[in-house]
Amino acid sequence: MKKVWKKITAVLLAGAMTVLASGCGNSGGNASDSSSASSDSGAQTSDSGSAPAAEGKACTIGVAFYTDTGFAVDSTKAYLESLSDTLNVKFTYTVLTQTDEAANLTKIQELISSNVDGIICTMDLGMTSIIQECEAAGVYLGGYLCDYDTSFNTAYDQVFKSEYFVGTATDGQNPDDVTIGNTMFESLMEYNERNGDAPITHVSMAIFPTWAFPAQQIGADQFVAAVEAYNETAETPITVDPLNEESDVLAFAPIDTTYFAKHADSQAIISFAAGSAFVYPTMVQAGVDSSMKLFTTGYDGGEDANFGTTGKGTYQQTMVTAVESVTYPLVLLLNKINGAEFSDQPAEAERISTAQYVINSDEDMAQFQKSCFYTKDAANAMYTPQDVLNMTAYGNPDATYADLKGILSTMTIDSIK
Amino acid sequence: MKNSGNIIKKIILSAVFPILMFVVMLIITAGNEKCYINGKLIFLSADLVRQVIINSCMTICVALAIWLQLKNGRFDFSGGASMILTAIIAGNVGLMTDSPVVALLVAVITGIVLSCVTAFVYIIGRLPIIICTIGMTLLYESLTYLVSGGQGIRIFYSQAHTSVFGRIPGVLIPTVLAVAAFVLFTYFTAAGRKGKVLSNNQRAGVNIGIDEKKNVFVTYIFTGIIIGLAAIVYVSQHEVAPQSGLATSGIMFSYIVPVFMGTFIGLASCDVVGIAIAAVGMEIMNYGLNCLNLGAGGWQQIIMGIFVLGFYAFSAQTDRIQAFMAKRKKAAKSA
Amino acid sequence: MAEATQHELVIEVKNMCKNFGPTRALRNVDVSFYRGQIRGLVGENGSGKSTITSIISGMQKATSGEVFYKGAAWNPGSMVEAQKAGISMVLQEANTIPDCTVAENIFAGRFDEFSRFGIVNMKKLNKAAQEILDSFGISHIRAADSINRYGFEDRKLVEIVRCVSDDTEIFVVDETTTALSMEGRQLLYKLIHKLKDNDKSVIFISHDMDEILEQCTDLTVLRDGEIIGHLDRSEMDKPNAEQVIRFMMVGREIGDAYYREDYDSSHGDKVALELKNVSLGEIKNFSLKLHEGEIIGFGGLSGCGMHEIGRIAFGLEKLESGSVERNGRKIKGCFEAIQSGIGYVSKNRDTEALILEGSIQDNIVLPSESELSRATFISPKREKQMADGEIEAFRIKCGDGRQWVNTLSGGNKQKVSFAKWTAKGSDVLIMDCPTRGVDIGVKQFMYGLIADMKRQGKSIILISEEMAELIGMADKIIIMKDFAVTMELKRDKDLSETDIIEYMI
Amino acid sequence: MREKEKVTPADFLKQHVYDIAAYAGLIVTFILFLIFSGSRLSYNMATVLQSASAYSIIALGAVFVYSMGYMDVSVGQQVGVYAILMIMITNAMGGTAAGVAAGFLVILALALLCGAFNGAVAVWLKLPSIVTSLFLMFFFTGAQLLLMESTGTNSISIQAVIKPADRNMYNVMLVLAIVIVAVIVTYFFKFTKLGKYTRGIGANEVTTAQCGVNTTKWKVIAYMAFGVCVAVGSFIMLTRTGSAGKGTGSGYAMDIMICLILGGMPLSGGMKSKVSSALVGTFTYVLLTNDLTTMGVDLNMINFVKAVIFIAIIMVTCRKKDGVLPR
Repeated sequence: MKKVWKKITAVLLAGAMTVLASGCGNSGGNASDSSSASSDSGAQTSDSGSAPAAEGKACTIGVAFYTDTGFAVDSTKAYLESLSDTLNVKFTYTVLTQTDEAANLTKIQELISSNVDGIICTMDLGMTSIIQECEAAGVYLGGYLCDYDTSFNTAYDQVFKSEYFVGTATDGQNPDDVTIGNTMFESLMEYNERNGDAPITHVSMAIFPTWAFPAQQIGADQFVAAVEAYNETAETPITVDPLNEESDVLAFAPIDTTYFAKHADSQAIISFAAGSAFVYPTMVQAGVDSSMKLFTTGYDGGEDANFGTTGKGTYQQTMVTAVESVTYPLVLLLNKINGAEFSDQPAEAERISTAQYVINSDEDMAQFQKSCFYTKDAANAMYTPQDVLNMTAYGNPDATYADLKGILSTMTIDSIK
Repeated sequence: MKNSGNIIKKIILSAVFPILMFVVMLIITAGNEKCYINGKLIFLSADLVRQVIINSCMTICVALAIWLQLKNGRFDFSGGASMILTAIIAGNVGLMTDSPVVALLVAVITGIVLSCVTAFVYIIGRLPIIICTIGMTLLYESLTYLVSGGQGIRIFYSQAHTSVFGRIPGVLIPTVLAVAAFVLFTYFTAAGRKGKVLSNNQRAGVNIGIDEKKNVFVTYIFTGIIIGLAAIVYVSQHEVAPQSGLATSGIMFSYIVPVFMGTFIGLASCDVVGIAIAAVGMEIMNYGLNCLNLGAGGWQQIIMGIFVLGFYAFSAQTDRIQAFMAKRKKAAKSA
Repeated sequence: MAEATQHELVIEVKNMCKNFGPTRALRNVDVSFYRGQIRGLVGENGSGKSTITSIISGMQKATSGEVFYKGAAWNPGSMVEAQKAGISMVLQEANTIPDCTVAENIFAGRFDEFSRFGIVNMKKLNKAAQEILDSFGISHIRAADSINRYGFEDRKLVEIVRCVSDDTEIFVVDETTTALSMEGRQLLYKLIHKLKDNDKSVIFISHDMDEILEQCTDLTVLRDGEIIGHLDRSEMDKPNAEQVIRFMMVGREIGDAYYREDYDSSHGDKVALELKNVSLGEIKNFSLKLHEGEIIGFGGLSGCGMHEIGRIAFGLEKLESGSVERNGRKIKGCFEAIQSGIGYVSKNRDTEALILEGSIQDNIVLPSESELSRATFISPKREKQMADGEIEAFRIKCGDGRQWVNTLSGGNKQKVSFAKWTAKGSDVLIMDCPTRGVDIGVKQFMYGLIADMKRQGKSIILISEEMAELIGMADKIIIMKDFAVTMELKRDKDLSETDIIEYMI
Repeated sequence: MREKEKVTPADFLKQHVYDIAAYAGLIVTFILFLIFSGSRLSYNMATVLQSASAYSIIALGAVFVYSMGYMDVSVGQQVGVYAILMIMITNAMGGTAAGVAAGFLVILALALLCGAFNGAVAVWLKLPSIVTSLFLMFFFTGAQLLLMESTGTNSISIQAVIKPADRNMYNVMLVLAIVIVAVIVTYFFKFTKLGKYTRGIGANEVTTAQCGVNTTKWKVIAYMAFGVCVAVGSFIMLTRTGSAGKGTGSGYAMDIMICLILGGMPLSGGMKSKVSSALVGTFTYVLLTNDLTTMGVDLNMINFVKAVIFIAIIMVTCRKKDGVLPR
């Protein structure tokens, strides 16, 4: 008998633990009284006719990340939390899968269930059904770090024309205006200028499959075109190994060591695919990390140890999207929630390319290390909470959509404070 | 004299598998134009040796950890999760102290601690081992989000001075240690002998006077050592992200094929040798597939699946084959 | 009550009771064991002999009562504890560890004695093991060899070697001799006499009356969990000792409605089951005709091939040549066997015959599901009716049909494995050791049932290690040795066990 | 002779502790669900229903396999491939209803084939059935990748309407689907030879075979029954999003195992297997995940809390009292 009760107590204890743990989560996340705030907002969202207060109503915004860890996630969280008090917003987070629509739909449904008024979603997978959910529940959706290319091309009417979709800030690889190929070429040129005695004359490339990142193939073509244009006049022409469909297209697995045999003469890898996770490890394993250079995108942490002239100097370029670009969907969501609108608000939602931190020298790296992205400290952010409030239509009657769009193009390496 | 002849015969028999693999892959790659760069066959390069050694070492460490438990009658699901969690902890400590040796020590200690926790829950809970270790896998995976701020460990492997145990010749140190720990435990310690007794007749073993709980603990300590060593190799070769949803079992499963093959190949000699040889053979195959650009993606999975099934199906027929051979021998004798 | 007073008391059992669920295995038993004695424990299966020894040696706990060992209260937690304190037991079942060496088998619990810093010195271990083997006079067993190389008998010897050491105070031999040949038995006899001479105590359990009378110095008889009486050597030497003991064991003259009363070995003419020139492994060209209403008994030592015959007749083995036929239909598997009305009560009751982790009902209806099924639907009501009918008919002691089989006593378990086939209505029953580990009441019930079946024209193959059972029940007894038939005996009033034994050994 | 024993409440608790634990888990998660869903309760109920629908249907089918003491690790990849194939076939046939039907028939046939493979090949080759399912897992992982590569996108959508436009209608449809499958599975598991034999195989395969059961045949049938549920479950899952990708279905095999364990299904199979474990376990699992999100538990903590609860529940439901440690 005693044993039986013991067992039952164990189950109840487990239940109690759940409650306790959730308490921890809340207190850790946000100091403001969340329960009253969220229940208020649920009631208020519907009557959008009432006059908005300058600081906006209390509301909750769910943020769905594409991965659960990493610099981008942590610094975005840090930045958003710093905005929480001023904007009167509580943020809750969830993680989406990168390959499973149904799982993502469930995650978004759970977010909606937890009484969010808006969602920032960093993935474009299962979006048609997700937007239907948002429409049904009266929840607004914005994008960040994602080009929503699938939706843009195959479900424009359902997604971009939906009144619940506010638009997305892409991570600089918007297929409409690809610049990454030129950026890579410029970084290569800069490197060769700095290292006139040993310039890079032979490079190879790596990209993710076109179906996932169409911009990368375009970028690669752009890069090849730029090199060809350069070679017409250059004394030391640069050879580019053409993209091998099999070995150079990474199916979201690290490149293979045979890559180096297949590109035996290559001195540098121009990786449009995320290099620190998919290219660099293999370089270290094959022992070519000091003899070859890597030009790539993204920052996972630790790249600075071998960047430029530091360490083995493998990394010569990387590109990062500023976390502050999250203000684009955030401001648009807050406008909707508060029933305000810019005077120049476009009729349909847009996808806007964010300018990138292009880091291709020691100085750039030093500058980057001061950014909100790197330090995960909102005190280093380019825009303060008050700045963000001033971007909204309800917080600042003079604010315009054009200004908001303009802000995205300011987020370059030079603008880091 | 007869004995030494036997050993040589056994070694040759065991070595047949990788040699066969090498020849098969050589023929396939040589016949495929994709595998030539400037007229040179990429399969036959120094890189082959290096890659095969590095990857085999990794495989051997994990396979031994799995096999040690299997051999003692337990299928430990949590090995992968312990390894990943150990890797993250050891990698971070190693990074902080800037010392791979410290990382190695921390890995071994963490491996032992985690294994002991698993053993403790198993013994206290008296749970069926698979269910128990599924639970522990979930727990350890969840902890990967709680240590080092959920960042995992990324740059340990990518710094030449910290990742010495991931490359030649450093990788040989943990591998040799793991093999030594395995051999010491199975063939020399009292606990290993007792474990063998228990795995063959659990109840009789307990009745005779073996303290099963103590034995489980000791076995887990040795497993922990090997898991720690596997973890240091792993973290020296890979970036390790936090895991969830029993994904670590997938990481572990990817090393399980050599275990089964190894024990079969090992019939000709002994299990450690079998596992090592199976690992080498598998890595030769993998390298060949990479040369053919089949090393990743859909085809690799399908080839792997067919390979597993084929090998298993073959090894499951050994009794039939033996019976057939015996019959033939008999027939030959009588004739 | 004649006690040898000159011997020192070593272990004393007082007022002990043991219940297995509803079965009372021991009822207020008082018994004492002395140094320098070989005390035989005799009684029918289920009389409580093994229960006493298993409680003394730590295998299980008594429900109530006390044990005093060397004057102190004795309550061992495990066999290990008992063995360390000097009480060793050799069990009936095989208890060696496969895939290990002989030396490992002998020292499995004592590796630490041969270890330094946890490292075992295998050389020393093997040497010590060989020395012990030599000292027992079984040098043909090599310590470093794998146990798998040795047969059942040698393994049993290894077990004995494992149990007995210098510290052994009490040595329990629980029906071990049935597994041993004459040679092995002689070794064991020598050993227990040596122990006796060294002032140790031996408890000897056996069904072989001759053996008991020859080897034991004292005797205790049990029946239905109670001590019926004690005999000392002088009483055992009396000419009518055997009859006296048997009477004490059974409680009445044997033959009274215990076995079949009739000596009519007639049977139907129709062949119910036929084995035609069957060969499998060691069994070559075996043929058998079982007629309707006939009981054929198979006897022999374990390992003589009679159990295999049972399996073959039920279609469980893939034959090398020959065939099993019933009503002209070839039986190639147990599915066909069951369809044609054959049932099989396996000797491995707990592993083959029953689903222990299942209810009585589950077990009884399992072979009959096809009959119960109406357009895929199996009515729970009809299932219950069938099960309850059998429970009633067999008088299975249980709460209801939902009770799990592993909570039943041995006899009731055996009833369930019978009931499966009566529920199915099988006409041919193959029974392999049907009364093994079954108490006397159930045994009697079973014999009655078998006799009834014969009267109903059902055919039975009765494979048994108990000769009395064969003599008492079978119309024809086939004795096997080394996978071949050595003798066929017709049912006869004057048939005695000694007549049979000579063909078995 | 029959003695009816009196059942005290203590005995009752003792006998049913596993069920009680499983149901207690469901009730606790449900209460938390009611508390934390707040104003969007009805919406959230639909959420739980939708995410549990595919799981519960597949878990119901898995009862047949788990009751034999086997498991199937290939289920996730099967679901993925079936969803993709279904879309491809439907789209190739112009997104018509006939296309949907044809697609479903094809995946049903495939699922049955896989069931037969798991059941029969394992027996023929004398392999543990985990190996054949491991093979199928590898095979379907590869097939899923190759199929998606052939489409050149990371997500393909079905061009037919397979989901009622009205949300309530859809929810009713899901409830109906779960109920119908549950009723059918219960019928076959409790009242026909199939369930009796699979439980028998799980409890003691030798005994069951010696009772005249052709175990190979029934293993194949059990796996095929599971296959039917996988096909239906895949279709239900597809109705939610109307699209599928490389990761569709990933993790299903493990999730379903966890669901069944939470519902009190013994992994060793046998007579204790129950259909209710599938439903209780699935809803406990889905509700728990839902609770943790609506409660705003820190992302990094969610898995930890789940793991602790899982261990607590198995400590109660799976504890073995035996002289030796269970394996």
